Formats: sequence, structure tokens, C-alpha cells
Amino acid sequence: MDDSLRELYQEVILDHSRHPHHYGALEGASHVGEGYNPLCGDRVKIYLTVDSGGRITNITFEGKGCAISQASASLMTDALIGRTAAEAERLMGGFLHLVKGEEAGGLADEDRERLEAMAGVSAFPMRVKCATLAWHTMKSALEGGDAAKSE
Amino acid sequence: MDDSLRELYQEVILDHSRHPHHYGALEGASHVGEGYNPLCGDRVKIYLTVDSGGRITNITFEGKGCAISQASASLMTDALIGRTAAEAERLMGGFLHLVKGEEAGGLADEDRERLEAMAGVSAFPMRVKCATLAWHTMKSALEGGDAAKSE
Amino acid sequence: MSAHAKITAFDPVAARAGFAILGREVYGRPLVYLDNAASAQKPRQVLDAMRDFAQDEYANVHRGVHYLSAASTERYESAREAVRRFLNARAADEIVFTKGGTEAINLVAASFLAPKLQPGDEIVLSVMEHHSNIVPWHFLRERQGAVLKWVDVGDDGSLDVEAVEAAIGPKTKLVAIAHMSNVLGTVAPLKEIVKRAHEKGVPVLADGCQGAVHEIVDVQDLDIDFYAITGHKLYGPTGIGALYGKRAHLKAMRPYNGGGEMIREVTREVVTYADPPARFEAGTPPIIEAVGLEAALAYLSALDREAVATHERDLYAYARESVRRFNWLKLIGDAPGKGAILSFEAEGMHAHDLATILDREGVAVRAGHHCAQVLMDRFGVISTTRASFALYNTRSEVDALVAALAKAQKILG
Amino acid sequence: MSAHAKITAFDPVAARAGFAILGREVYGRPLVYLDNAASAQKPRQVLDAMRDFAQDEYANVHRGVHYLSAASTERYESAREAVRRFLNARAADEIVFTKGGTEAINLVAASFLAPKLQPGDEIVLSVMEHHSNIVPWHFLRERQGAVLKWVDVGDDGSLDVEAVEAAIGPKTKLVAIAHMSNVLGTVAPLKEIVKRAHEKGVPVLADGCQGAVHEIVDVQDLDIDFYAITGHKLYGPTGIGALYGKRAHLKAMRPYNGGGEMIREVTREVVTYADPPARFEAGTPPIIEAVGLEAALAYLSALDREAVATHERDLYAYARESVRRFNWLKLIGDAPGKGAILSFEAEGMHAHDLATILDREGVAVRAGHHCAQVLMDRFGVISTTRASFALYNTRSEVDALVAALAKAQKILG
Ligand SMILES: Cc1ncc(COP(=O)(O)O)c(C=O)c1O
Ligand SMILES: Cc1ncc(COP(=O)(O)O)c(C=O)c1O
Repeated sequence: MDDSLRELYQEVILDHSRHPHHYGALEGASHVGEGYNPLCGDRVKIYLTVDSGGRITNITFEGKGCAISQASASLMTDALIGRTAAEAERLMGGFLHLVKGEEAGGLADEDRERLEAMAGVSAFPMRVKCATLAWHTMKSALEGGDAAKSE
Repeated sequence: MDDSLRELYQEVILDHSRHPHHYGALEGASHVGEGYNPLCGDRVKIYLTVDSGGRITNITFEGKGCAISQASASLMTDALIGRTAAEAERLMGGFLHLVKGEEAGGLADEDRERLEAMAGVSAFPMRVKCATLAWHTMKSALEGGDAAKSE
Repeated sequence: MSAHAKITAFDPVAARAGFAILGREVYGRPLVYLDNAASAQKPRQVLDAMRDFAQDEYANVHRGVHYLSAASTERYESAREAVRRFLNARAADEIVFTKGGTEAINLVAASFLAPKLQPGDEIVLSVMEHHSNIVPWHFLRERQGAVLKWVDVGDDGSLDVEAVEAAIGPKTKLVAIAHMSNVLGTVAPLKEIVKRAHEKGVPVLADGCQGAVHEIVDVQDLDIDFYAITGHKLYGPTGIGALYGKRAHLKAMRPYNGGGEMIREVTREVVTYADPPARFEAGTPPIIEAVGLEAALAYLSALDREAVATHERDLYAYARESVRRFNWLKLIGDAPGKGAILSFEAEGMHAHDLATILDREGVAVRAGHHCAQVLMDRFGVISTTRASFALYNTRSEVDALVAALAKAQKILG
Repeated sequence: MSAHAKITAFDPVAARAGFAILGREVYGRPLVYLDNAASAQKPRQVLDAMRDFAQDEYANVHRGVHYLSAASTERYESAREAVRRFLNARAADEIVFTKGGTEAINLVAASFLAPKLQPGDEIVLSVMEHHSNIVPWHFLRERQGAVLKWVDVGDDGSLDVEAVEAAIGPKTKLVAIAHMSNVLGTVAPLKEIVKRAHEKGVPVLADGCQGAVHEIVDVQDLDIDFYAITGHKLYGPTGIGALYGKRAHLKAMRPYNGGGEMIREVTREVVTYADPPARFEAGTPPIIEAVGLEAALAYLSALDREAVATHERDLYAYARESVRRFNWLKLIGDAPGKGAILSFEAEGMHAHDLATILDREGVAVRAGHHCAQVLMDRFGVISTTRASFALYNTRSEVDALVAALAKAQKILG
């Protein structure tokens, strides 16, 4: 099998996509964002709660999509819960670099390790949008903005 | 000089274009037609009188145009004055064949001789419209139809 | 000629030699190109014709008296005649060159229908339409209050003439139907649809972007009002398509784009327009592309097209049979007489994941909504995976597809 | 670098080697192609790029995840970036691919101006416009009651910024001006026009179909709102052009054609649209042509464009000087700083007769109204003869033109 495929569809990705963490609606969410990938029609909805100190106390997501987008959303919830908005911002930036195969400067070592599984996407430029959909949606939810799309 | 050019711009053509026969408006014309060549913007106006027996007793023309279109109009007036509408129709058909380099079946020998000077146009497909403008206009004037265009 | 003789009258393996790209590899594996409904590859004859023309005879058309301009004009008008012949239109002036199939349909919406549309007027279209045969009508809904009447397809993807007829009412101003669906492969019963619509005085436009590639089209026999084609699916170049329109319609229509070539006379105060087809061809047309399209139609027409169709249907039947072993694979579209398009949903596997894995095996298929979101809704899916076949595909390529699907299942399943 | 050094930095004779067609004969004489304002010939690089791409990398763009589709998409978007660079636009999403210059202007008329136009609103344009920058505005006059305000040119063909400013009133909604006239060669003082128009809050569209070929364009420096170009005059393929539009304008504009790729979501009831530039690129775009256009821009950009401009101006000056001997020849358009276009009337000789005779001498010029009838009216002529120069023309070709003119005089004079 093609190495980059093995890299892309590695066990941890498939696990996350089959059994996503924090899946479902979140009652009493303080922020909600909706994302749409016009390329494939996939959608994602992100719910989150930010406490008075600006810390993200919970994140959940809903939606259907490919293994990449599902795993990415699932990994994202793990990575961002407990962060401040500013920390989340930096992490999101680092993630975008990671999946584009660029130098992911903004990531602390443990974050990089946690998200490393998504790095395989960089060998599949047409799939980068799948990986970033949830993250863009998260960003726009945090900013209270419009529905994101992965374009 | 190129033979086909000599053929096209032969003396009789240049003579007709410089000193066109039956040039000007015709008072009391029974039919009038206007022709327009959108390719170059040239116009021609044909006046004619048809008597009660259906014979064309007079034709004149006005307008500006290239040597080919002017000569063709001038030659046409000579050729058609005195003909019945039906005769004119046949002659016009023959002329169209002539300038396209096709077998000009419908032409009597003397008509063919008279119009032969225009046969050189057939080597210049882009100029056939110049040669036929007056004739198409004549036809539409006879039929009492719309302004002709040479298309 | 018997059906068997027809098959042997076309040899796909020999045909492949004319398509250099089919000999290439991707990721070290032989390319298996099964994305033909999106766009077909172009035979050497098309590329040669375009290059030779550009290198030897090119100039702008229509407006010049010089040699190259005359030569170019002749080639351009000869391409129009080739399209006329291909569709069996009555006259070449019923053929309008466009930039593609999409523009051809937009032209009908803007120049034929828009000027006479009243709020509440209805346009009948099917749920299997490509966005190119939906959005122009949505424009008329948004801007002029038109009402879109949707004709459903059966669960097997078949389109029923009775359903079309039932959707036609006293306010219907146009029926707009794909000759062949780019997802289901369904071939619409066009002739019968036209007959029923005409009985009610309603004109019919066919989106022939797929249909013209795989069916033999005779617009006179169909008695259809408008028929749109696109060059790049017909083994021709991008940047060109054509609209067939009955002369009486075209004559009555207002222009589409404004510019050079489509006018009769322009002054500061007024403008008058040229006759069709020039009226609808503003500006410098796709000249080199027209030459390429003529070469593509010549290429197609030199083949035994019945034999090609038989070959393509055989590929579909073989593929359909071959994927039976995958119980996780659900076909979408299986109407009788359908074209060689295999669309499916894969249980537990997303179309994009599947397509990515197939791609690394060298197998190019499409995943997504295929510009047919209304149809996706109809079948309750977000996207499908689609393998679409062309004349140069072979049974062994079907085998490669099947092997790649098995691999995908191993990875994702 | 001194002006002299710049001249030597471009060698037209060497450049000719890249254009196979320039080596051919017509009627047994060497071709002297002086119809470049109608369309330019294409260098080998352009033809190679198109062919190589079609033969090796072609598939439809955007919608596929497979290798060829990704490669194609990359090439297509790289072409967009090349246009951005060529015009120095801020961002690539300000570049919309069209089928040509004419469509680019129509797009602005239909999607930018039409939706906000009230009866009586005014559009300012000059009498030297090409029909492509007249008829779209006539449409708005016919259909929505717009008023066309015409800016005259001087007797030498020059366009005065004061005259443009004077035509702008409180009801002016757009100024639409050719960057360079295709008949007069006049170069409009675009930057100053934009400045004056913006002071009055009026946006400006430039028809750059000629201007972009001969001038170095910087849309940011010009601060212009829209700039239209066409591929085939830029030594590129037919079937493609582009519109630059400021992002804020494009974002606010409604779509043009409807179809695939320009949507966000389509249902039976509604449709939502993609962001620019996709919003304006319905259907399969001219993909192979975009690759060709990128090659053409690369070709141009690799040259010392100042040196090319100097060479072209030298050709014009030489031609102008050379035809002085013909007292029957009356130049039309002789504004300072004009481009290399020699238009003239010949006393006692009709332009078409002249062009026919020149043609048989191998000299390709244009005769007619050049899609500029309003300008013909302005100068009281029905048509002109036009010799228009490109980078590959030479002084000896000017000599050939002059010799052919002398011959024409002998035949017709
Ligand atoms: C000044 C000008 N504007 C617009 C156009 C139209 O360009 P196209 O015919 O490529 O659409 C032309 C050329 O024909 C032109 O010279
Ligand atoms: C059925 C159908 N209609 C219309 C189109 C649009 O054709 P084009 O993209 O060439 O304009 C396509 C292909 O994209 C199609 O498959």
C-alpha cells in the first residue's frame, strides 16, 4: 500500500472517525458555528462553552463527513477543551500549517504530538479542506461570526 | 501583378466604378430598396420603375462603396433595364452563380458577356458580398420587401 | 449488421493509442481514467488540428479581407457546419457557438425565456438536472418570479414521460431536461417528451452535454426546440460549446452579450442587431477551439458510433456485475437503457475517502455531488462516488476499479 | 538603463523565430502580418504549453480529488495568479476568467451596473470605444433607460481628461473607457480619469483589450475599478479573457451565468452563490486556454517590455514617416504617445479595394469600421484601412506595406 495513504488513514484517524469524541449537540452552549464544504456538501456544527475567564470549557460537534473531517473535528475537541481563546487561536494557526505541510511553528511539543496524526493530509492537497473545515468553523464560532466554509 | 487582381480590377470595372451609369435618385420611382453591408458599412439605394406590363423601364442607384460594389451596381442597371421582373429574376440568379464561380446556367450568352467582367470576384470570396449587394437590394426592391443586406 | 458485428467494429484498445495521456502513470501506476462525465480526454487529431491551425492559418474571423482571415473564417464556419451535421440540424445558422454547455443554457434563459416571462409562469425540470440546467432557471425565479416545477425520477433513476407531462400546466413556458443524467446515466425519453410538450404548446430544451456524447442526436427527428452541447466532454477542447435552436426561435430572440460581430449598425443613439447566429456571438469567438471541436466531431463520426455505444454499455454491464460482490456498495441509478455511468454510495465509507484511495491506485473517479445537489437530496445522500466510462475504457480498467475498491474496503471498512 | 540600451534589449527578428506562421507565404509572397489589433499570432511557447498540458495533465478542475484533477486545478489557479501578477492586482480572487474581453465587459454591465441602475442614470463613454464597450451599455439604455454620455476625441484622436470629467454628472454611474483605441491607437490618460471620476464618486471600467498588450498595467496604481483583457490579442489563445475587479465590487455583485462551480448550495427552492471569483465562472472554464494564457503572459513578461514598447513606437514613427509620400493618404488618429496603429483613409480608394490588393502582395491589413462605427461617424468616414503592429513586426515589413500601397495606387488611383 501507498505509504502516504497509510499515513493518511492511520489507525488513530480511523478510530477518531469511527468513534468521534465529543459528538453531539451541547445544551447551553455559549457559541455555535456551522461549517459547510461546498466541494462535497459536507457540513459540521460546532458547539462550545466559554467561561467568564475566556476559557473554553467544552466543545462538541455534529455533522457528517469524510473520515478526515470527522477525525479532525474529534481531535480538535480534545485539543482545544480547556484552552483560552488566545491559546486556541495559536493552536489553530499551527494546525493549519501542519496540514499544509508547512513549518508548524506555533505548536507546543505536546500539541504537535497530539495532532501529528493529521500531518498526513499534507500529501493530499485536495483533502486539506476536509481537515480544516471543523477548525475554520471553530474559529468563526469563537469570533461569533458567520457560518464558515472550508474554501 | 497578380493575375487574379488584374482580372478583378480590370479596366471595365474601374471605369464603371469611377463613372457609374444611372447614378442618382429617380423621381417617381415605383420601387425603392436600400441595402447595407454590415461588414464594411457600405450602403446602396436602388430606385426603379416598373410599368403596368411588369417591365422594368428604369433603374438608378445611389450610395458609396468599393470599386466592386459600385461597378456591380452600375453594370446591373445596364443589364436589367428593359427586362420583365421574371427575366430580371433569372438574370440575378445567374449573376450570383457567376460571382461565386459556379456554373452560371441561367444566363443568355449576351448577358454572360456583359457581366463577365464581374467573374473575377469569384477568386476573392471575401469580396463576393460587395458584388452582390446591389443585386440583393434590387431583388428586395422588386419584391417590395425589406431593406436588403449582403450577408 | 448484427449486434456482435457492431462490437467488433470498434476496438477500444486501438483507440487508446490516439490518447497519449492514457498511457501515463500516476503514483507509479497506470492511469485508469474513469472521470469522463466530468471531461473526456482529447485524441491526437484534436490537438493536432488546433496546433496546425494556430501555427499556419490563424487570424481573427469575419472581419478581415486578407488571406488568413478568410482561411480562419472558412475553418470557423466549417466547424459550425460540422456541428449542424452532428446534430442533424436543418441549417448551419441554427447553430450558435458558445463557451460551453452552461452558457448555451443561460443563453436560452436570458434571451428566449426572460423577455416573455410573467411572474407565476412555470418552468418544468427534472430532479436529475445538472446545476447548469437548474441555476439559470433559479435566476428567473429570483428575478422574475418564475416557478420551478420539479419532475421526480423513479427509485431506479428512470424518468417517466407521464411525470413530465403531468408537470406541464397552462402556465408552463418551457420544459428543460437533461438528455442524459451525469449522475444516474438515465437517458430521458426526449422524443416523447417533446411530443407531449408540443401538444400543449410548450417548447423543450435538452441539456445534451452528456447525451450528445453517447447517443446519436437528430434534432429534427426529436423536433426539439433547443439542444445544448459542450466541447470538452465530446473529446474536444475546453472553451467551446454550442446551442442548437430552431431558426424561428433564434430569429425572435434578443441578443445575449453585446459587442463586435453581433451588430448590424451602432450609433450613439441606437443599435440594431445581426441575424442569428451572429446575433448571439458577441466578440471574438473561440476560433481555435471551433477547429478543435470540428476535429473531435470528425473523430467521433468516423467511428461506428453504434458500436461505440454498445462497447460502453458492455462496460457498464460488466462493471455493474463486478461490483455486486461488494455488499456495502449501493448503486444509484439503474434505469433501463442507461448510459455508462456507475454511481454509488458506499456504506461506512465517505465518497471522498474512497476516491482518494482509488486515486492512489491510479483510478480516477469523481466523488461529490456532481453539480446535482437536488438529485443528491432526492436519494438522501450528500455525495456519491462515480465512475464514468468513455469509448477508450476497457474491461481490464473495470477490473482495476474493482481491485481498488477492494483495497479501499480493506483500509476503511 | 538608457532608452538606447532598451531598444537593443529586444530583437524583433529573433522573436519572429518563435512564431512559425510568420515564416509562411501567401500567394507566393512572404506573409506580412499587420492585423495584430484584430488578433495577434501565438508563440511556440503558448502552443506547446496547451498541447503538453492537454496531452499529459488534463482533467476538469475543482471538482475532483484525483491526481489529474488536482494537477489541472493547480494549473488553472496558477494562470489566475499569472494574470494577477500581470495586472498587479492585490489578490488572485480579484481576477475572473471569461471567454474574452467582450464577456468581461458584459459581466460588469449585467452584474455590477444593471441591478442598481435607475432610468435616467448615465454612463460616460468615449466615441473611440469598440462595440464591445458600447453595445453592453446600449443594452442598459434599451432595457433600463440608461443614458449614454459620449465624450468626443480631438481631431488628432486624443482623449482629453477634462472632456471626460465634464461629461460626469450627478447621475453618472460608470465611466467606461478604452485604455487604448483599436483604431486611433490613442492611449487614454487612465490614471487621471480614474482620479477625477473617483472625486465624484464614480467607478471606472477600462477596456484593456488593446491597452494591456502594449502598456504596462498596474491596476493598483491606476486605482481602477474594473479592467478587461482578452487572451488572443496578448499572444495567447482564443476563448479566454479576464476581468479584474476590485474585491469589494466583486463581492457585492450578483452572478452572471448560472451553473456548476458558481454555487454554494442548490435546492429545489433556493440557491446560494459562491464567493468571487467562482461566483462568476459558471460551468467548466476554458482550462486549456488558461494554461495557454499563462504561457503567453510568461512569454511577454520575460521580454523587456519597455524595449518592446519602444520598438513598436519606432515602427509606428517609421510607418508614419514612410506614408507621407502618399498625398492621397489621410491618417486618422495621431495623438501624442499613441500606440502602433496606423489607420487611414485613401482618397478615391475604398478601404476594401486597398486591403484586397495589399493582401495579394502578402500584406495583411484590416479594412472596415473595426467595430467602431461611432468613431467612424466622428471622423465622417465609413471605413478605414488599418495596419497594426506587434512586437514581431519589423521595419522591412513597413517597407513592404509601403510598396504594396504604391502598387494599389497604380491599380486603383
Ligand atoms: C478595444 C477593444 N475592445 C474590446 C475588444 C473585444 O475583444 P474580444 O473580441 O476578444 O472579446 C477588442 C477586440 O476585438 C478591442 O480592440
Ligand atoms: C448534464 C450536464 N449538463 C451541463 C454540464 C455543464 O457543461 P459545461 O461545464 O461544459 O458548461 C455538464 C457538465 O459539467 C453536465 O454533465
